[in-house]
Amino acid sequence: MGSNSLYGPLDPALDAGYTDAPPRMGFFTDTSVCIGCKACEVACKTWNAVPDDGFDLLGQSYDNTGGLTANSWRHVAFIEQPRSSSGAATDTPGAFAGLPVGPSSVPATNVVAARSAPDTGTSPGIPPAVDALAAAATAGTEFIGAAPSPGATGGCGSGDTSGGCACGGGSSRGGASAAGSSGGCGSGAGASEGCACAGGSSHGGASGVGASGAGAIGVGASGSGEFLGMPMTDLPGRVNEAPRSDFRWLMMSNVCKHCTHAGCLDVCPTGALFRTEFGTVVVQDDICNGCGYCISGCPYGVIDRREDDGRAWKCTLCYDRIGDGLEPACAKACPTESIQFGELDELRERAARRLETLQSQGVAEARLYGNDPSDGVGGDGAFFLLLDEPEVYGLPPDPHVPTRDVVAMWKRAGLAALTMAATAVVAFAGRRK
Amino acid sequence: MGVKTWIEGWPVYRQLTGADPLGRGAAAQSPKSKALTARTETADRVAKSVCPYCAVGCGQRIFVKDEKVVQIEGDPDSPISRGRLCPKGSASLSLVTSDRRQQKVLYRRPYGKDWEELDLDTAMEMIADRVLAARDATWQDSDDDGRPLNRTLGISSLGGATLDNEENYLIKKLFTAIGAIQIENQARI
Amino acid sequence: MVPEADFQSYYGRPIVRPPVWTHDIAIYLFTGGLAAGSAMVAAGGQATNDPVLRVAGRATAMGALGASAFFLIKDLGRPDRFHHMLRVAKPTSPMSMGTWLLSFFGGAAGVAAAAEVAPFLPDRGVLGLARKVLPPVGAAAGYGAALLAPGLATYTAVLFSDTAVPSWNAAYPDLPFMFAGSALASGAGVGLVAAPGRSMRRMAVAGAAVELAAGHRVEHGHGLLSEPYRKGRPGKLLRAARLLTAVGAVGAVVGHRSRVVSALAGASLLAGSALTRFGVFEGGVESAKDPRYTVIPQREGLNKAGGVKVSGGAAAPPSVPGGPASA
Amino acid sequence: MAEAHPVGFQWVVEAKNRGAKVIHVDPRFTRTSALAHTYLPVRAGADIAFLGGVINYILSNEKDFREYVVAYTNASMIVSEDFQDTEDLDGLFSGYDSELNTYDQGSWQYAGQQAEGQEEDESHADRETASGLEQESHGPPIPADVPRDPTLQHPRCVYQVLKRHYARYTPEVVERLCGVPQDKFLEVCEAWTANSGRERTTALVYSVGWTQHSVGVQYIRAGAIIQLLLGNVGRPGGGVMALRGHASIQGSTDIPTLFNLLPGYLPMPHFKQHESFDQWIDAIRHPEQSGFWANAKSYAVSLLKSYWGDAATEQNDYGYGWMPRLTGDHGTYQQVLDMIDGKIKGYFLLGQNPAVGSAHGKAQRLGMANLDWLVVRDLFMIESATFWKNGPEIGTGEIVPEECKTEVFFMPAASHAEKSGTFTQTQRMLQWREQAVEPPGDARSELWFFYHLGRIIRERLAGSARPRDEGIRKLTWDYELHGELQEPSGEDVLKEINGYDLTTGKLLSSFTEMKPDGSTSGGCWIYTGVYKDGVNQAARRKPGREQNYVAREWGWAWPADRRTLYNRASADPDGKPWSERKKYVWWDEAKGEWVGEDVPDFEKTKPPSYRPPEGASGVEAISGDDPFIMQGDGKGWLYAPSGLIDGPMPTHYEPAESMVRNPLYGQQANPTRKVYERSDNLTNPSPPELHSEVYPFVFSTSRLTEHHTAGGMSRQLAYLSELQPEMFVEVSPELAAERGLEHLGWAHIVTARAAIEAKVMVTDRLAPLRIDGRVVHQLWLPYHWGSEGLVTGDSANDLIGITLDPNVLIQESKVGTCDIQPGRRPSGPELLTYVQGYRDRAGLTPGHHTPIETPRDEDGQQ
Repeated sequence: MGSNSLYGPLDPALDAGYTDAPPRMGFFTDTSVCIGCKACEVACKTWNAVPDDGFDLLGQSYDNTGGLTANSWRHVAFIEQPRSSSGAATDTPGAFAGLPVGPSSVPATNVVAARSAPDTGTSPGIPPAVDALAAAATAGTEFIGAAPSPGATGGCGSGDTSGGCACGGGSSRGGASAAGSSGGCGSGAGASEGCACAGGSSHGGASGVGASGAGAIGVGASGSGEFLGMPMTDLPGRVNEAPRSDFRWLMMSNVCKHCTHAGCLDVCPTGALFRTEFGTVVVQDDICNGCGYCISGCPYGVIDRREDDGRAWKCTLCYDRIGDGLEPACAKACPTESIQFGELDELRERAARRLETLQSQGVAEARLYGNDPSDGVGGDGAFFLLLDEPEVYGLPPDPHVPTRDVVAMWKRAGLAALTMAATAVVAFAGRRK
Repeated sequence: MGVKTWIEGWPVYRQLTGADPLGRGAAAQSPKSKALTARTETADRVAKSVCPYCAVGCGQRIFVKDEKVVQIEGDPDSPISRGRLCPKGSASLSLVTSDRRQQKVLYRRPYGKDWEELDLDTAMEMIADRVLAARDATWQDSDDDGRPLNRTLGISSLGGATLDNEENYLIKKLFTAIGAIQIENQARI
Repeated sequence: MVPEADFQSYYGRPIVRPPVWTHDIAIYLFTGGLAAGSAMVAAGGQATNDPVLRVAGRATAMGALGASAFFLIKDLGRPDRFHHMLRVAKPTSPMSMGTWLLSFFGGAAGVAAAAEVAPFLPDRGVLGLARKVLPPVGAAAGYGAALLAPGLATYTAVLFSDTAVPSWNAAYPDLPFMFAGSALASGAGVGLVAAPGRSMRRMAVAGAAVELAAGHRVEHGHGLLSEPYRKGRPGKLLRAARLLTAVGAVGAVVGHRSRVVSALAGASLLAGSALTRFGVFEGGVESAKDPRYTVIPQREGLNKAGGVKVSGGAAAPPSVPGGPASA
Repeated sequence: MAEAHPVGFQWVVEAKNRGAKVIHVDPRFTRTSALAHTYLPVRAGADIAFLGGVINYILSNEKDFREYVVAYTNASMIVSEDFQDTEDLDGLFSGYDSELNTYDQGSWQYAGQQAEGQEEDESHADRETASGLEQESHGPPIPADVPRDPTLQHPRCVYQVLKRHYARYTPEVVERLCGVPQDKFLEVCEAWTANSGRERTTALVYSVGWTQHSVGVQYIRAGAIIQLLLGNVGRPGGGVMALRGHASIQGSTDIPTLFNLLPGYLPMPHFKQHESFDQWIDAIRHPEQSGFWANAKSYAVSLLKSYWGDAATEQNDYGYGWMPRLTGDHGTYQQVLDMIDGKIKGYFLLGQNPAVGSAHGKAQRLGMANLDWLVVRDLFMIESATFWKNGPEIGTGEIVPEECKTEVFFMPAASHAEKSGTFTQTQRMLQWREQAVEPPGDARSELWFFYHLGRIIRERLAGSARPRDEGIRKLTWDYELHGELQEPSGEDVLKEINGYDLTTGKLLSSFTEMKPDGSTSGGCWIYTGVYKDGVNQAARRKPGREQNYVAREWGWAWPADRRTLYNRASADPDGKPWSERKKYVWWDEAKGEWVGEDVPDFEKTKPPSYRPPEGASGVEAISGDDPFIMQGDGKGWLYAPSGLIDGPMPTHYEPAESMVRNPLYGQQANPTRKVYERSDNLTNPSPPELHSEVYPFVFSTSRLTEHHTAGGMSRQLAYLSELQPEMFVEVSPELAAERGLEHLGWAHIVTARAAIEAKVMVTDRLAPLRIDGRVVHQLWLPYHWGSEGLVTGDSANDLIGITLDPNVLIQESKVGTCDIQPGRRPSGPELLTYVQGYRDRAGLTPGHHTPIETPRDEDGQQ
């Protein structure tokens, strides 16, 4: 019998009463080779007869699924970023360097996309952002927070009111080399002012957009404040006005994490959610009564309820397939082996090697997510190699299973109950008719 | 079902007596879950096939149960695709089994406003009639200088890139024999 | 001032899912608390030989419990499978524990309520036997229910806390007290309406005090994660709840001579208790809808831990300026 | 590649993981770019400028693989002194005929061979019949014996001619024309050349959008020249790889459903050029020529024997007299225009959806609306079957159901799972598919449909005495039938394609066994061997992991199961591998034969030292160090003295629609492009014509991973439709700002043909370019949408007009000019008025004429 631990490293199958359990199985999703083809989504749906999630154009780059729902057990996230990795192995630095471009549209399009509300046929499904502005931050650090730290996004940041601008010669990458290049900088004094650039073949912010119409039908120069005719006015004040140069397109196939300590499973009152002998977490559709507790129990926002049938659904890690020695449908279909299925221990070793390789190639942002058995959920059965912060992909940066504190919670509840009882006794004390 | 079986089937009982006191694993498993098996394993037969979408030529395995296709997935043996499929290839099962597929011959008569159903054999006879009539109406034996033409320009055909070689062969053979030369396919597009 | 996005997210969409539950669950929480409070009032009435309190308490407990069960089942995706709740008994699942608790409490409260029918039964026959047996059994059941009542009132706090909903989870040390106080206050509210008296005034004041004190900690003690309880609709609801509870408590004391004022105070307490549940419910929902409440506290935790727990990214410091609850 | 061929892309990822550098050049940043090391945005339609720049880099820096180039290419051949380059003639080669807009190719020939070249009327006929396609399996005719200068110093040797031709394609010019910054361009040149040579090879992969240009064939030629110069042809890891887009589009060219070809790239008889059987045979084999083409008569006669069996005899020229004859262009676009003109009565659509998938959607639909009858065979209801009901012209009033006479038969088709047969994939590999289940309802295979249609027709004509019916009556049409549905046996047909020795009844094992005397049959000579040893070789399924990387025991590739063509080039002239690392096929002196990983694409026992005797022809004339055995001279052609309508060397011409004046030459666009000048096929003006600013932006179209072609197999499926649910247009932030386009808002796009609407996707993945001193905006559209299916939308192909490449008659649909405006397009008849308004402003009046040869007096040389 296992330790029935609620937290920390653990063999979950053993803990769940499988005395003779096979090795724990899981996914390692290596986003550095994901091509965003969505074969995983389709293969999963085909095998598991998952309904469609609606036909909504979301404007989230090429992501029209929106997220994991009861009707999408794999979800490919697409993130367009006007920046480059530190290493050249995973993206194309300077993709637009030297072209007559203005600033990035990513913050503005993100804001628009964040407001789209798909009808996924599930509940809660994919709610629109309550704070669309926050969506702009997906773009990366240039668009958020305080003035860029020196050397990071560089350029000649003009300080506190409207953020910096940077321009450089033809091949400068972003603004990074601007200070040393021939490009001059104006100081953006106000939000509607851009900056001027001299030299190189790049285009400055202020003149950039309007001037690009040269030779075509002339349209007046539009200041960055009204950029795109889109709700740029909504945007955080500190939008990088530098002409875009670097670009990368992150893609990542998200899935249920099959946590070692699974919030959904722990809180399920019917036992519909259960731990399999492979250490995976599965909802039993013949048991689930749709109480919805699991939905709030999941620190990753994975599990969801179908509106038409009232039950909760999520990735089963193809329990029926792996029971027969097959690999899950998504991993089998994945053309580039971005999704790898196997024994978790082996996958963790493989992932460590892959991380080492990438880092030796200079991809400093590469990091593993969910592979650490000492994290808040005891490690994920499905873990990832990411190229940016987890939250950029819609993953919580440091999740913990709510049940971690359930003993303390019961204790507090017990204390409160005692207080309540005592109060009642006191209230009635000394009164007897 | 005896009371004993019934009691033993109650997960709470299994929690109390088994190795899963918290009821999160073995104790909570339903009989249905326990009996799950992949439908590919129970298929009557497997056909080795090739994906019908692009020209990469990924291998597919088509699983058949009770004369119905129950699953299509990549063929791991294929040196081209190694068992993998793209989203389109992965959607092949619904391509084949979709209830949106047309299964009846439909006919729109001249100036008609809607489809009508038509018997397959009748349709074949009608098409043969029309081919022969069009051919006769537009037949060219020779040009003005007496050079043979042996053809009709009254019939056209477009398609073939999604078809089998054997099919293209018969199409070209038949049309050539009846003198129809305006045979084209996606390779021109 | 232009607001700042001080964290990153995926198109601003929630990371954890907002609860699928509707307001039924808030009502369920209130009625559960009410049932608990009323059962205690009933037991108090029993113990102090106050039949009005006893009857009112038992009746309300039974009624509230029925409503509670109704709303719980109504909120299920598959109500026909309600009984699956009794398939397992999982201490990790407050809903499982709660269902068992609710079942036992329901049995006890049901018997206690049924005992009130005894005087109206015929003297003979089976029913006559019942007429004789019921009162003592009902008394035992009434005490039993009262014994279970504090659990019933507070487990719902664990129900909320044992989730990934950021503001519920963070508030776990205080929510049980808030709910316990609220349950007491609502029970006292029933008592004040039915049979105002010293014990009910005491209970009202004590309940309200516990509720308000714990509520204050919920609304202020958890940094950024207390914010959703103060902003927007949840903020309004909780402010109203606070006011009603306070008014109820004061009214109970000040208006003890007036039956009407006492009743109004009771009603005010009941309303306050209900609004508390609605406010807490909605506060949690809001915290789940906005990814900032998931990301920023977790980031802070990571930063405090001195780096990135996400392994391998040592070279990449968190790109979010560690601005805490600055927004 | 990652976009449209994701599973193929696994090999790129694998190569990348092993250290390969991946470079992606595309007008827009795609999913392929996302995984590339280097991405270069370019202007659509300027590819030859880019590739020419690479050629110039190679030649001016002498980065070519000299040993390979001298031995295996025609670099050393001396070109006729009459030849004049585009450099001399401002964008035209010598021999241009301004009347026919085509070339007398005499001056393009090698020295001393001038008489061999095609004259302009022949070239004209070749253009009309897209005869360039015949060269899929073999080179154009050329004599073997030409003067050479192995030092490559002779001013008229191909190497020097090439060098002069491309001297102007400097990095500055590339930047000016393509918008690619010079440093990035040079990075590509350096990477490409550094990774080629003895030890390394570089693969060039293109998607067949390259073919959809008015200079499409020359795009691919330009790529091939680079690969030849760098020694990347016939070697592992090299090549020019076409990513074709349909399951058997290669097969449907090999065994063509094309008007101008017969199986195995034999030409359809032309009424003038091939009036007699002997003329036809000689036109194919060129009696004095070297190479395998010399055996053409065996292939041709075997085909006729497969068609007409015993009725094909030496006396009746094996039935040649029954063959129909071409008189000119009978291509799909000519057909459509003929439909509009009422010349065509009936039309079969076989798994093809021209209303969405072909250029100029409106012309397609109006053509179909003017037929007597139309047969549509498909899996799902497609736009081409419902144009009379809900096509866009219903809204505009151009098609009125009550007035549309076309009789339509919708015949449900069997899916790939419901029939057995072979697909030929993009690497020429045939793979046999087993039938899984019977087709549902009335659904039938094409094999069934055409067999039974043929059966009925033959029954009707059985008693006919008319000469015109003789060919159909004598046709061999007796295939094994199976099952309740009476499905013809695909194996039986494949055997007929493979061919038999008619004296023994045995299946042939190789096309070398074919005879010119009628004693063998074979329906497609290049497929002979697919039934080698009586075994269906295409059905071979030895798992890849149990074989080496060539995996020869999986499927079967034509010709003769060779997986890499011209693989003799993987060894040096002496037959030794160029390097251990790139070892593939080599001469084993001890065994006295060619050995290696693949089937040698060479006579197995012909030693490297073999030199043909004086006066040899045919196979005998192929030297032991001539790897390109299908070419008349055994050489890879850097310079094409014949076979191409539009010039011996790729030259940058602007697309037929461009807002840029060709900065290199006075000649604006391809001077031999095929045009159909009619009021229903207008072309947007390009400089030096006036008003090109009315359509000021460049657009390109292509596929999304999530959809397939015209959507018939994807927009009907929920699992694909949900992934890309709406028609959209991608624009750069800069263009969005200029036109006031909002992300997720509506926009409409206008050309001289149509206006369509789409949702706007503003994305950094597109960027304006600086072209010749001005900013050029490009926008991009997927072309998958139409009016049927789960998700519907306007069709991008409606925007495109019909202008064709002269060599193969494929339309220019990957680049055009347009305007884009915010908001939805007008609907109803107002849409026509709206489009007309643009035409009026662009000066596209009824009498408008776009000169093919650019008048030089207006603009002169720039």
